[in-house]
Amino acid sequence: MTQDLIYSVCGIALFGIGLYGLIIVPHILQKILAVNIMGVGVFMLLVAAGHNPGGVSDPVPHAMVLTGIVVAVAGTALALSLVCRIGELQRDGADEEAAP
Amino acid sequence: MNGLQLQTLLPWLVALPLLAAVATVLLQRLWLCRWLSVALSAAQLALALTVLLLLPEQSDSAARRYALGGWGAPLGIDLYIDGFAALLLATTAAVGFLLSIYSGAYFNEADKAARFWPLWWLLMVALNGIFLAADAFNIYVTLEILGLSAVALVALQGSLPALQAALRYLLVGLLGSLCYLLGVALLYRAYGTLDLAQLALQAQAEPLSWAALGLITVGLLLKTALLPLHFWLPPAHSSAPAPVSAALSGLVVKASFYLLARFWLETLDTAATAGGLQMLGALGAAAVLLGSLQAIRARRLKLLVAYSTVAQLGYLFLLFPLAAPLAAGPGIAGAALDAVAYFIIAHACAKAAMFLAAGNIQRAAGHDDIERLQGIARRLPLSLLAFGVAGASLIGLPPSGGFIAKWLLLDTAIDSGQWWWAAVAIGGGLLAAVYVFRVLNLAFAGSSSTADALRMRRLRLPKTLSVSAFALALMTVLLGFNALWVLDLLDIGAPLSYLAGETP
Amino acid sequence: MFHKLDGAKLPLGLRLICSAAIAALTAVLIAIVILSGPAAPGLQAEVAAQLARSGVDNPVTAVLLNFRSYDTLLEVAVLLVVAVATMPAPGRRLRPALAPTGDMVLIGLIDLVVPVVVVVGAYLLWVGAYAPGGAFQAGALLAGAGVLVSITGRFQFSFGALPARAILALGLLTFTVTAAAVALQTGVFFQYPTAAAGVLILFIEAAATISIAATLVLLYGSLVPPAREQESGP
Amino acid sequence: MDSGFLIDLVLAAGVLILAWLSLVATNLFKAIVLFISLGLLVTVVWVRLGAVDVAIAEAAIGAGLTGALLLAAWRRLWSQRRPVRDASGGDDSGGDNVS
Repeated sequence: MTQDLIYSVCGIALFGIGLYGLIIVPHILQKILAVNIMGVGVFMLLVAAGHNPGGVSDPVPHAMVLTGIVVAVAGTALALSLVCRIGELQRDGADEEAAP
Repeated sequence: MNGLQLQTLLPWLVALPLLAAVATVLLQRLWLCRWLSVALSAAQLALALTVLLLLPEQSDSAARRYALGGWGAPLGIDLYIDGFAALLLATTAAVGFLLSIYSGAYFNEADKAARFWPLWWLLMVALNGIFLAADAFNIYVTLEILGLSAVALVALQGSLPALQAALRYLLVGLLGSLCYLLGVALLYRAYGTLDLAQLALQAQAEPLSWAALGLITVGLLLKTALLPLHFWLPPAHSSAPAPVSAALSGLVVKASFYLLARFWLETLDTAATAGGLQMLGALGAAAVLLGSLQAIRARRLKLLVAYSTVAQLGYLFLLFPLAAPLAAGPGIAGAALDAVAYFIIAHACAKAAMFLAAGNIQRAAGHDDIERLQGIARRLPLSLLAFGVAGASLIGLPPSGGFIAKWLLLDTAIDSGQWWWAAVAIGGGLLAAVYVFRVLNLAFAGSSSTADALRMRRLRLPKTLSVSAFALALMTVLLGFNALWVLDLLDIGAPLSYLAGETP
Repeated sequence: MFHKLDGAKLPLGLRLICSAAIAALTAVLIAIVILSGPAAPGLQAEVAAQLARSGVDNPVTAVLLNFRSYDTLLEVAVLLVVAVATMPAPGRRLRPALAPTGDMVLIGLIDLVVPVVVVVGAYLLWVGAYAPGGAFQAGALLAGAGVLVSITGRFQFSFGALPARAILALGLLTFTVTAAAVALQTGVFFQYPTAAAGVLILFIEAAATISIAATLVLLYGSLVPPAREQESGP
Repeated sequence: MDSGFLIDLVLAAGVLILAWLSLVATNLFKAIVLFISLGLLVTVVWVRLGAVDVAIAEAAIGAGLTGALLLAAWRRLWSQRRPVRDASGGDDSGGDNVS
């Protein structure tokens, strides 16, 4: 097994673990973690494909992964902001129900 | 002077909405944002129509390609246009123009309007970017802009159901993008390029490209909401603000369908199997029937319209078995694409009109509970007329774009010897008639209850809202009268270049 | 079930089926990748051949800001989408992360750290042309400095206001206008004149860095709990 | 060469274990901390694969900023000591039960 094969396999396994988390794990925050883990898996496959032991690595996958990391954090931030707004609306609703 | 070059216009289709987005972030005055957006939407429409009219002169595929940065594939990113893409660009610009006019009158809260315009323009960036894309990773980035801006637009509604629908939409969208990106990573690993045309030349029928096509398909099906993966669409599309619902149902889901058609029939057609094509068709047929049944059972008007989208999207997937290069000759494949392209355009106008009409009803009545809409036609004649005309197009009654589309589809299905798809189209039309007439019956018959009437008298609907909904419905009728013109454009522009027998 | 943030647990049978399907999918993909042999040669040869014309020496920066700059432009647009979605309504301010802290040691420490972070960020931006680094890494570092400043509570960011929105949109505006403006000279969007490419890339990156940092601070600020809740909590 | 191979194997295994643990953790805070550790370990992977640019971005954005965002959201919604009044089991109790 060469280095890039190890990490290719690791990347796909990460994708699978993340998929499991997204579908099976009930908590929303962990679902968001799961999406991020899936992303890391894809990135790892990309970088491993561009890895060139002993020579110059392919910079195009590196650039793609840099783009992907920024897109992932943007998606995570939007998801978390929605989660916070939902959680607070629900809490307010629960408070109003409990008050009278 | 060598006239107007088609190529040089292509980047402006992305740059114009990008600059509009920046301008609407910077402008403080909302009326300025509103009128600037309407003006720029008109400019975008003019641009898209110019591209559409110039296209027939460019039969050479190199003349329809624009190398950004001058590098050219595979190092750089290209933009590429053909007849299919140009028609979708024009549809987006036309529907977007009317929706801009509507939105200007619809959003009357300062905060919502201030967020709406930049997000709206970024949505346009993504749509135009996808239709022009010729690079697999570039498609990923545009899909993310599309997904995130669509989610943010749904969340504008601010209510708890809307936020929950938006969150689910977001997670599904991210899952779809990541499946797509994994497929692209496999393709890059196998072929060392991201350019769609080069991938089409190099792709072999081998396990790696099958896996890539499978992942890309699952990712895009999630975003297109084909039947077993449609669960997120009805809540998201029915709880968004009306113009957003119209854009999501009319335009956004079509973008991922467009990519599916590209990957299956062009880029990875060597990896596409007959079984896969038939299965996509079968799922589409199931979506037509089950989506329509759900629409018939819906209690809320906007939910009905959203389920109708699930059903109508099903028709599009009949493209795959009908255009299957193995089963049909190029003539039938071209006819199938004609039919589906017509379907997309007709549905974009009709569904946008329907959602705007439903939004008008919701705003005027204060609710969209179908049972309580008795006699609402007396209050909102123009909106209900728009709903009815759009509904006729969904059913496939003449004279409407939907009629032509369905007729073309029936014709192709019978020509290709696959009559069962024709049965699906007819059955779907009958079911559509049930849910459309269920609403119209209630709305035109009976008198509204006094409480509702009182509430409605206080809430006057701006004229712009009903007029723009009606204008969209009128477009579906115009599409019914001008079918030949539209089809000629589609044919001349060499839709999906493989059909014209050229190497992309 | 519908109004709970943590969705319901799937029934056991469905969970088992899904787990098995995911495991099978993963195994198949792993097998395909292992059996398909080594990866195809990528684009490093093309990049190396054109690197001299890109205006920078770092191949990754060359790809990001010249060869595939269209992707990077759209990536900056993604950040603007999220910024617009999460910015507070005009007139409302983001509260500082912690209520104005009286901890003098912490403030002193932050006073020391922030200038260093800013300098390192600027260095990362500049060095991106030659070595690993660039706008996104620099933006993230500057955002860290911004968060630290907001923790002290001495500055408040008012992201609804015009100057803040201008900063958020600066990167996208500069990038788009530059991409279009070079077309006047060279005839093609994003085709920088070779002699000016290095300067133009640094110019775009500087603007993007500022917007990226501001967006990230905004994202963080929109998530921290409003200070009011902590004060009035039981 | 041989030691490099071993390092890669251990790194890959560590990444997978951290990912798994962060998803099955019943304590949300622990899950987030495990996720941030995962980000840091992945940074090392990028260095091993010669992607230093990606490593810097991963450390700053993937681990650092994403972690900060997650912790901020956690602090806002799930770390409240305020008792949950929702009798039906509530939205706040789900992941925070340290079992």
